[in-house]
Amino acid sequence: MSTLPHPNHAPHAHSGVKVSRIMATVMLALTPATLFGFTLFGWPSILLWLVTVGACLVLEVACLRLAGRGGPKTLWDGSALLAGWLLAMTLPPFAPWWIGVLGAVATIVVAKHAYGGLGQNPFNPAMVGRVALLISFPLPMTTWVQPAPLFAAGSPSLIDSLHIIFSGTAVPDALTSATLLGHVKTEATRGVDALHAVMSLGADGSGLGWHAGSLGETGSLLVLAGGLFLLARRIITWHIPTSLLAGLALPAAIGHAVAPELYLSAGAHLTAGAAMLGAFFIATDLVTSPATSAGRLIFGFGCGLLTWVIRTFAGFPEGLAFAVLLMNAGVPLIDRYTRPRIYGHGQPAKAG
Amino acid sequence: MTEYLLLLMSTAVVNNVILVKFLGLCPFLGVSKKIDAAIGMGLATTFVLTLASVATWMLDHWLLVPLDLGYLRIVGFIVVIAAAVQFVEMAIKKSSPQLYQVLGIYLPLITTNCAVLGVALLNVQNGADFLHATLYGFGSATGFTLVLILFAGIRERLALAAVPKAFAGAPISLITAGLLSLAFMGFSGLNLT
Amino acid sequence: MLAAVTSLTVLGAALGLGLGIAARRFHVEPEEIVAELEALLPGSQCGQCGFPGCAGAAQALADGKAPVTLCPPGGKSVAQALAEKLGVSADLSALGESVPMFATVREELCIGCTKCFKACPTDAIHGAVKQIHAVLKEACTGCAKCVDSCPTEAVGLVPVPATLTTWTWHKPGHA
Amino acid sequence: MLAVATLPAWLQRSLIRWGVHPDDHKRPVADLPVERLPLPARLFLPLQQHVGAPARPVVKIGDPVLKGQLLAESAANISAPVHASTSGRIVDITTYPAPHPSGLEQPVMVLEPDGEDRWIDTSPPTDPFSLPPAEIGRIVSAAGVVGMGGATFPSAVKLALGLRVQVEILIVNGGECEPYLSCDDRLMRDDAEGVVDGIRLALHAIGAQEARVGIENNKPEAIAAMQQAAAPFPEVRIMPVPAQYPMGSDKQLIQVLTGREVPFDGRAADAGVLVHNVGTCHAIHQAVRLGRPLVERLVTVSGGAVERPRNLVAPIGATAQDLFDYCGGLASAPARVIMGGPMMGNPLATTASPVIKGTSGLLALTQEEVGEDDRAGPCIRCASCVSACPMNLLPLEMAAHIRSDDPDGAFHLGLNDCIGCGCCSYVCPSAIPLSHYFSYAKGALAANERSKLKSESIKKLTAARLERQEREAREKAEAAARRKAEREAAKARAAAQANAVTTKAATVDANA
Repeated sequence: MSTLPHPNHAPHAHSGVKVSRIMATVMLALTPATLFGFTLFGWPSILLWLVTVGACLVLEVACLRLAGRGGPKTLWDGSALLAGWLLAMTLPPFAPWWIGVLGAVATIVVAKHAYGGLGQNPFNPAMVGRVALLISFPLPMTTWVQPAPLFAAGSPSLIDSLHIIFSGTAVPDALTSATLLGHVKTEATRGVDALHAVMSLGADGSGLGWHAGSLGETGSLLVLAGGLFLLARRIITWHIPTSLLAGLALPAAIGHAVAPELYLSAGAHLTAGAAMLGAFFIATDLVTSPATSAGRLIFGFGCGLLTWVIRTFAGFPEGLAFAVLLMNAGVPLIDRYTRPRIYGHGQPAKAG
Repeated sequence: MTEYLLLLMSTAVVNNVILVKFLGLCPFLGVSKKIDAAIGMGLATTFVLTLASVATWMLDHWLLVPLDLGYLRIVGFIVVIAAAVQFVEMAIKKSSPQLYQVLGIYLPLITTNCAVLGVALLNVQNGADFLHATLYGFGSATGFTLVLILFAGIRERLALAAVPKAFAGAPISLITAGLLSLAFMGFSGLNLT
Repeated sequence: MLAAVTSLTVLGAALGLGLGIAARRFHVEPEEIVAELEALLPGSQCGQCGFPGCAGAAQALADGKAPVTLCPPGGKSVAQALAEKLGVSADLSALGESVPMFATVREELCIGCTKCFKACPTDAIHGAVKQIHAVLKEACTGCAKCVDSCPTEAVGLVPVPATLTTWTWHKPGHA
Repeated sequence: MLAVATLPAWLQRSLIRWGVHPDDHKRPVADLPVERLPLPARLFLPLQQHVGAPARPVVKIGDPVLKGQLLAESAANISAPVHASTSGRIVDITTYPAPHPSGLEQPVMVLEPDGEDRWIDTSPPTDPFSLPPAEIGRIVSAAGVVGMGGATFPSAVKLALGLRVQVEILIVNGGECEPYLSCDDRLMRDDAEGVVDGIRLALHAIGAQEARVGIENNKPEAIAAMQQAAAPFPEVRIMPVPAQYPMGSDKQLIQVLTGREVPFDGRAADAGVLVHNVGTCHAIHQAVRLGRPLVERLVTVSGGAVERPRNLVAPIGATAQDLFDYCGGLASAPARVIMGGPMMGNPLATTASPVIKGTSGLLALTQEEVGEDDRAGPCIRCASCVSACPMNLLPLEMAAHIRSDDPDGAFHLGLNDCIGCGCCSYVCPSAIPLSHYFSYAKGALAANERSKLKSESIKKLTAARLERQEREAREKAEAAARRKAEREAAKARAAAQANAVTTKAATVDANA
């Protein structure tokens, strides 16, 4: 006869899936697109990525210490690393170092730890970081460069790159360029219609990524592949990516069919900007998206639609970050009004 | 027609009364703890704001302007708005005790809701005609309601979150309001023409 | 000047008249909140809250002079019900994890004086003069009135022991 | 709605949108032959092994008893009798640790076996199908049969209900979806005829036309044996269902086999069905055909810490320690010892607790099997729990309310619909003990309910006391008034007499 340890409640088994494993899988899925971006934009992009991710990790440790939860386990759940990574994927690759650091402050300190850390934040941390930067520092946040591959002639060397990122040396004029969406927007203000604007940029199969943009923008196809990998591993469900892309493509297709000189085609919208990154990696952020399937469909569609509206009509060339934040704000409401019907009930449970 | 729709969109979203004009912040922070209360408050405010826009427009155009009493505008508007709110409160108390219980002490708050007076004064400033003034009031109120309900949803969730002590309560609500405002800046420069 | 005074006066008078009429038309009887509150209280008139009986406590609650956590025998459930009725958020942490208690009589000390018997607001103590008293667990609210009345300190409060039917899991993380 | 089990197998899996797939750990134990536990030195028979009122003892300390003899009788409408698991002597009626996580004690009878294992005289009916249905129920009731899947609801009460409300379909639960457990599997393989006979008797007892036996498709041998045994009886349909936890939960099995849902405020009978476990059907067969009450059962003894895991036939009242000892003892210190399966089973406070009628398994699990005992992390709202929940609840929201001391909020989200299957905790990547939260909140709400009931009854008592005091005061006042009145009357009489005297005198005076 033996007396047993303090009773634990059932179940006495676990699937083995852990937060750190989920985060690691997402990072694995992000790797190909990131590496592609690195080769495309060379040393400056690598340095900026390192600065951004590093700042996020340092701030995460500091915040956890302040909150008295400084155990190694909470740091290595990987959420800070992933948030920093996603933020870095949306920055102009030649942006100065302080962009990365300030973005990390907004992401980790304001958007995440002010709310109590992992799981408590209503807004997507990486997108808070990006939007805060975009509004505060419009110029460096919209200075894009042409692809300047590692080791190619004319690309900045490691030393040049250190200067660009850390001592504010201006990006060589020869390298600056515009993204597709930014170009169309500026041309529209000069009275050039969308069709000609696209042609003047010489968009040559932009899906392949050989054009100006952020790391996440140029590697759209690889981001898509990474997203499909996440779907296959059941880290994310199909609802948000599908509905987001539909919400973006449907109005774009209709607009383009009605007035091609005013509206970009659906294909351009889907491959340009952060559409793919947003659909598979940002809007699908578990913490800030709805918990129900129906809610996820509404959320994704709203993100896509608002992205199209902001891209097309508002002052900013890229609206995905705003769209995601706007829909984040609606998540509690969406969750509340899409509660599934409980077994044995005629109607969903009454609001609590 | 399109013009009026655009006016509605613009007042509700682009120039949101709370997040862009920073009017009506007291009910925004005061009545946003529960979604149900926020919905009630939003509806009541919508009603009062529309009514007040109409009433103040009439007061301004039919009394103050003809008699050249522009300097009495603020006093006159406050009187009319206060009376309208009192009236609405009594009517709700009688017709819907449940709604009255939900809104409770918040109904009188509408009287001091600066959004109501602010919108009425903005109407004068913009030189709006009757229909524009009405739509401006209604659109602003819709934007107020939208943001109030969104904010209430987030706050209901925050009530269950492990917010650090230093940020719990008002601080985190203000940070959230700031982030919400940041998100709404995406609409800035929205030009539907 | 005259125009301004006149117009504001007329405006004020007209609106005031309108409101006056509306107040008549929409008149609502004030709710019988005190009676409703009293119905929620245990009604044992034990006086532990410091007010004269449950009616006094209800009056104090309605006047906002007492917190909803005023009733020790009522515990959490009564506090919650009161908070709901009054539309306030109850700070239940003030109550703490008060365990339900009941009175017991230590037979070796009891002299059968019937003082506790008379003090009990719920007739939970049984017995007779010069007999040892016993406590009916089901009827005891743990109000402690009997404890104070006993001349030999034979009456004490003990926590209600858990049984297989009343045992529940503890809150996770609060073992 | 659609009965998923009637569709082709390949469709079934994709149509079931709830549940989880834990490693089933059923083999090799399920393939080993059943062994019989030798009689232990003492048996501890709890008076309450069922839902309802505890049984009332009918024997005294020191009485000799035979196997199957009635020890304690059913004490209420919902109750069940307890019988002697072997022949011997009652040596004590006392309290003893219950098979319950609290380790609290409960009343038991202690039986010392004499080793002869001699049955009491039994007289089973020759043709039970000629008996009226209610009579079958009476036999089952007298045999002390309760739900053997773990619910332990008195079976006869269910049969009577089924007869009363015209149930159409008898659902027989052979799901056995809990990992490790294989006692029902073994029972169906070893005595399919007995199980099918029990099913037919139950059908007769409730007057239903059809029985559907749901068996998870990870038990092909059991399915084959049952199909063979049921072949002559078209009213008994064997229906393989996908192996998906919690398929063995009543509500889910009903949904899969019939497409019906049990209403949240009702019982299975309200959906026109009745559910019995295969073990219960076997017990009904034993009670009716052989006249044997429920005194022993099949128990799966398994888990990584058990030296020689296997299925045992154990007498009710043998201790968990007896069973582990027979299985070679515990190889290593177990992380948890569980009665039932790993998903829903209760941890035992001590291995001294006895096997009762609802004990399907005894598991001694190692830390490796249980998974790391991580401290719970924060919820990342991944909603894995939402997609796993077979009741369509939002476990993450419910737990958040409970954590913030708002069990009522969880109640409004459907806490009472939670069947406690543990799927949410099983999948949670942050290791949040969701089921534990729900058990805690259900307990807290029940305690609230109890205290409300108590305060209501106390209110009545107080009112009665006040009334009594008033009455006493009134009576006292009345008595006082009466006395006063009497005094007054007396005084008046006296005065009248005096008056009369004076009057007389006056008259006399006048006359004079």
